[in-house]
Amino acid sequence: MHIFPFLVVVWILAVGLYGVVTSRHLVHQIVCLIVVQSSTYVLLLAVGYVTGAVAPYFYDVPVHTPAVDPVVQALALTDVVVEGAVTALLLAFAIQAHKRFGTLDPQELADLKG
Amino acid sequence: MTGVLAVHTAYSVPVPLMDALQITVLVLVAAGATAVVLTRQPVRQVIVLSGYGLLLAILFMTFQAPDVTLSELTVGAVALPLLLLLALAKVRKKEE
Amino acid sequence: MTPAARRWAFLIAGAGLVAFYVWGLTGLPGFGQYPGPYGFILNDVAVGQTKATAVVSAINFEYRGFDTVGEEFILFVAAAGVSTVLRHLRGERDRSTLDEALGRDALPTSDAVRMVALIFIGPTVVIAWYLALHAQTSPSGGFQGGVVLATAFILIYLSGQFLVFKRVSPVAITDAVEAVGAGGFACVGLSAVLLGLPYLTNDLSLGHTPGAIDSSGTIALISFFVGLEVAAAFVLIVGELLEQTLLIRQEDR
Amino acid sequence: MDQLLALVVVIPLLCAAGVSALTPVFRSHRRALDTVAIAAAACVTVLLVVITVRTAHGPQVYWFAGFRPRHGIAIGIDFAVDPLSAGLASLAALLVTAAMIFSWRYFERVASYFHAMMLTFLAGMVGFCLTGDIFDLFVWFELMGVSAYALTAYRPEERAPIQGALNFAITNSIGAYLWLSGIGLIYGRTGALNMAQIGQYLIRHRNTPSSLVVVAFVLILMALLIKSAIVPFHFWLADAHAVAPTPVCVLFSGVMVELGLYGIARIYWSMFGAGLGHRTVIAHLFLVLGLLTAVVGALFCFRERHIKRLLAFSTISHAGMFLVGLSWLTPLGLAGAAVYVLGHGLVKAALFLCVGIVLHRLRSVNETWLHGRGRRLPVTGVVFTLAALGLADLPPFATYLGKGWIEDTSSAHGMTWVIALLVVVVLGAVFVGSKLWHSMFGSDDDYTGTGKRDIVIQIQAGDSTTMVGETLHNQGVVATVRAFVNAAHGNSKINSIQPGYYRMRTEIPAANAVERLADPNSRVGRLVIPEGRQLDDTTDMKTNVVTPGILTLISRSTCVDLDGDRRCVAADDLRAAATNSTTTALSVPPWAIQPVTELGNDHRRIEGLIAPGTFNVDPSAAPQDILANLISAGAVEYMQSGLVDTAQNMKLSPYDILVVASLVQQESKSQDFPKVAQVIYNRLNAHHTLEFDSTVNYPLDRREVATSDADRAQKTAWNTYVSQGLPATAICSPGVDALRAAEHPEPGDWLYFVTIDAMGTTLFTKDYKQHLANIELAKHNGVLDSTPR
Repeated sequence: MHIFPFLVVVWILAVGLYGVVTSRHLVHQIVCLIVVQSSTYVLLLAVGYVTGAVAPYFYDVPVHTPAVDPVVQALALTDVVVEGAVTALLLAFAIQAHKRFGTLDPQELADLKG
Repeated sequence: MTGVLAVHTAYSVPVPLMDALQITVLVLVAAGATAVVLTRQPVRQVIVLSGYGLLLAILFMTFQAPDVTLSELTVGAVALPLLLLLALAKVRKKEE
Repeated sequence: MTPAARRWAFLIAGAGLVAFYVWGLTGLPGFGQYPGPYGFILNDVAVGQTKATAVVSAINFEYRGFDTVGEEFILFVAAAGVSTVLRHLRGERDRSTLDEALGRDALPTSDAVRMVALIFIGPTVVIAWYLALHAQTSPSGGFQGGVVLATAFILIYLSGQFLVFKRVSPVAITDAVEAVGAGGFACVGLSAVLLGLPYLTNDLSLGHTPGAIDSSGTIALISFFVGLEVAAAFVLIVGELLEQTLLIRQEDR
Repeated sequence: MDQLLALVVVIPLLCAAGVSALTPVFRSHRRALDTVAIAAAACVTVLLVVITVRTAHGPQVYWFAGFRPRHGIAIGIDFAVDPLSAGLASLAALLVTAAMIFSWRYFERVASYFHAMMLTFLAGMVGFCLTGDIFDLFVWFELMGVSAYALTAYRPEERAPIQGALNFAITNSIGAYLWLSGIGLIYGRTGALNMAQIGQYLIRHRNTPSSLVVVAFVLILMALLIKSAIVPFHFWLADAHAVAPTPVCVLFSGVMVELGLYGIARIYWSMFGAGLGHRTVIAHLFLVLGLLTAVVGALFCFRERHIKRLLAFSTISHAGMFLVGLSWLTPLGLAGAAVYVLGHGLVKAALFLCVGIVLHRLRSVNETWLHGRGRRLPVTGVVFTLAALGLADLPPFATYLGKGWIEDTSSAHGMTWVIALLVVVVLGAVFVGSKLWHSMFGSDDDYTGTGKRDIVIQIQAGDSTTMVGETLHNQGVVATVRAFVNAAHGNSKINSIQPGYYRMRTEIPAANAVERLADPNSRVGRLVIPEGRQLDDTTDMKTNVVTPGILTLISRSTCVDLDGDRRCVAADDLRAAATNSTTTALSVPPWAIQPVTELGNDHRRIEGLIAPGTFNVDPSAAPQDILANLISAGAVEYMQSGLVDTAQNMKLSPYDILVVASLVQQESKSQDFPKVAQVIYNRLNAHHTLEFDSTVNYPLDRREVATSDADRAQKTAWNTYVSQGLPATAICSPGVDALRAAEHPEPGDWLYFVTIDAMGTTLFTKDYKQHLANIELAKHNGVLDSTPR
């Protein structure tokens, strides 16, 4: 349990990058990019975790109860928004690319760009 | 009453049990990521992605991050797949 | 490079990256051993300083509120970018004139789906605002609320079909709401500057009881604006994509 | 505490939100929009210059929301500003102001989104320069990035920008995620996000595992190297920079790339410098990467013909030089690089703007265009010359000063060979300058010879000569847009070019390209469908003349001869697509779906759905798409003629009217269409069989022939002797007149008609006896070639 969550982080990152590099379909590539980004949430939340601690909400627990790190959670939240924004923009590009080039294969796109 | 979405229940779960839960979900998440990447058929991939989002949400819950869980559910498991499906619908309409 | 060569090049480079990354991760304290101090200090002082019981919201909207300003504008500019990229092009024509003439707008939806969607619109809006307005007390906030609110509009699409969706969320108004959301947040921060305080200083009454609905000053207000911004941006993006999917087609003549 | 520090980010953000909220107002007041944006950018520039001057007395720190550090631990976000960061931010703001002023004339029409995106881009750059927090740095990095992706694709109607933006966005996003991983690592150990505090931590905790620090540093470094297009991460830059609108290029080359390098300096000096160690390794890494980039960029310059790509590669080359300056990790090297960046930013901006002015003038004055135009823009010429000299690092420009410092630092380190390499880069820059001068103010840059290979290009409706030139240039047909426009102005035929598809040849002289466009033989994909044609070929039984059917016409129109290889879409493939594709795939209009489906797998089910007229068919499209496009064009045609509404009034389906029109078309001459239509409706109402020979001949692919009794007894889906009512489908593509007649028949009670003379006089009657008399008359005149009713 010591390092296992971090190994999962590396695995997700590596698998996602593999997908991005080998993808033959833009939408598939964008989804792989989402996977790459998801590794960062897992990393952030894993480094801020404290064994046996509560979530950082002090409504029905007293203020000095040991709680996990709230900062990484705030960072991960920001990260999720960024992910949504970038994905939307990339999808718009993909739709437009399909209209202009008639294909979604990244390699064909590179050949066709003219 | 902390509102409908407060998630403090994990507090009372004994540590070793928590460990076991986290390990299980972590393994599932790793497998989920692999499945997303290896699903090459785009529409099917979006559905797998939605499932992966759900797994991540559960993982974040075990990491005591209910706020991120909620975001991941709304964005990762619902909103993003919706956007992806719309884009695919547009692209497929022309391909047929 | 051929796909096979790419794959091999990646596998070699990737293996190197993985080994390198794992080597770095071995320098972390073990899982569950977060050493602090940043988060621990905030856990200790945030409730007292801001009267918000949800420390994550206090960080997002106050301690690190400036990050969130940037984040809102990332969403803002992404929505603007989607509109720009997908705007009508030469040679494209709206299908809606044809479809309206035929008494059919876009894809028909089954009655069952319509009923369910219709029933869910109300509760969705309520939940959305509940989430957006309880940032300071529970694991929620403008961001989650905003996305859920946008879902309500998608339900309108499912129940009343696309042209109704366009009617209740015309681009100009959605744009304006989005700008008010993002700009409103920036203005709340600016109000502190006008009072001679640093930007984003919480200059409203904090209330006395942590966790009460009127506690925590600007946090709730900012959360409201974030909710507006996120919902509008998302409606705008979904609207553009729907329009692409349902209305625009290419003309060959 | 200096409130100006918050304002320089908040002002552009608020203005961006403002112009977006007031889009409808600004739509009619374009100049007000420009003014607001320019004023905002100029205001930020002034404020930043003031800040820069103030930092001369020492760095300034601004804590947002007033959260000062507690016991040396930051709990909020700060702006930590020194002369370098403030100076660079000023440069960014200055260039944005210049770009906005330039856009005043550059875009003829521009939505307010452009201004909003430029302003958020500015805010992103300023925030990136000033912040003292590693995650905040990431946020502004992303805002800068997302604005830049959107701006790159600002002209989505062209192909290259989309491809460039995609490449740019995906590469930079991966960089951003690596960065975030680096933040995760460093935060997991130090528990801090404030860069100065992390630096302190690393100094105080010498036992921090070096693996973690090294990996975090490298991950963040990679993101910044991608942003600054350092080899091997340079490939995205030329694509993106070459295709973005000129005002945006100014920012990309002038400051965004340099911000990446600034980021490296910032994270090195504020966070890792002291704690990381490995000083010589890092210095050598930077040196090697920098030199490699400088040389690779210069080499690409020699190869490149596209003006903006040329400038982009020159930027890559210079980015390498800046990295060389950084690589000494000393204040003098850094100062040299900073001055160099400032000089380069201004020079490159001037060059891009000159190129933009020339391209712009070309576009707007091409009606009165004359040779020697370069000489007609004397100011541009002078500025351009000066800027090109500056790019070559000649005195008295700041680039000279900056490079001099870098060289001094290098010789101080005993590596004079570095200077030799830098000389190569200077030579490269001189080459860039002369080449630019040559192509913009010198003689035409044009291909010679007979070209390489045949391709098909598309001219869109409404394309100006320049846009045609751009299409040709993008497809590699002509060497420069200008050469084409030049040649076009010497050839009046250019005005007669129609939208459609043309067979062209790559790498041919521009004059040749104009000739080819004007030559009707180059036109491909042009399809003319006459009225009254049916899908299949028909044979006149008397003369044995074969009339080509619509499918054959389509097939012929798709034939293209590419390098001696003749390719066509076969009529049989079209027939197969018509038989087997789904109604959705064929874009069958909803009112025709039922009859089309009922006929089953017979290609004739789409008869009549393709309207007569002139079309452009993409020769490379799939058979099914060709049909779908024609059918949907037909549906629009029919819709516009009011078919659907009329049908509703007549209580008929639109499809029935179409069928009636096709019968009218085949049975009579146009002056009698309205009467014949009325006869059909009358017979239908009286439950008479229609008894039209055309419906017997239709499935037999014959025409103009008296049918035999055997044929008439044959039951087919169309034969109106055997079955009551209308045939299963239309029997041809009816013309506008026939359709109008079917929609608006001439009132009357006739049930019979017969043509009685060679002039086409047709007599209509309700009375069968009268009809028989009319037939006799026709026989007498010898015009009866088909049994009348």
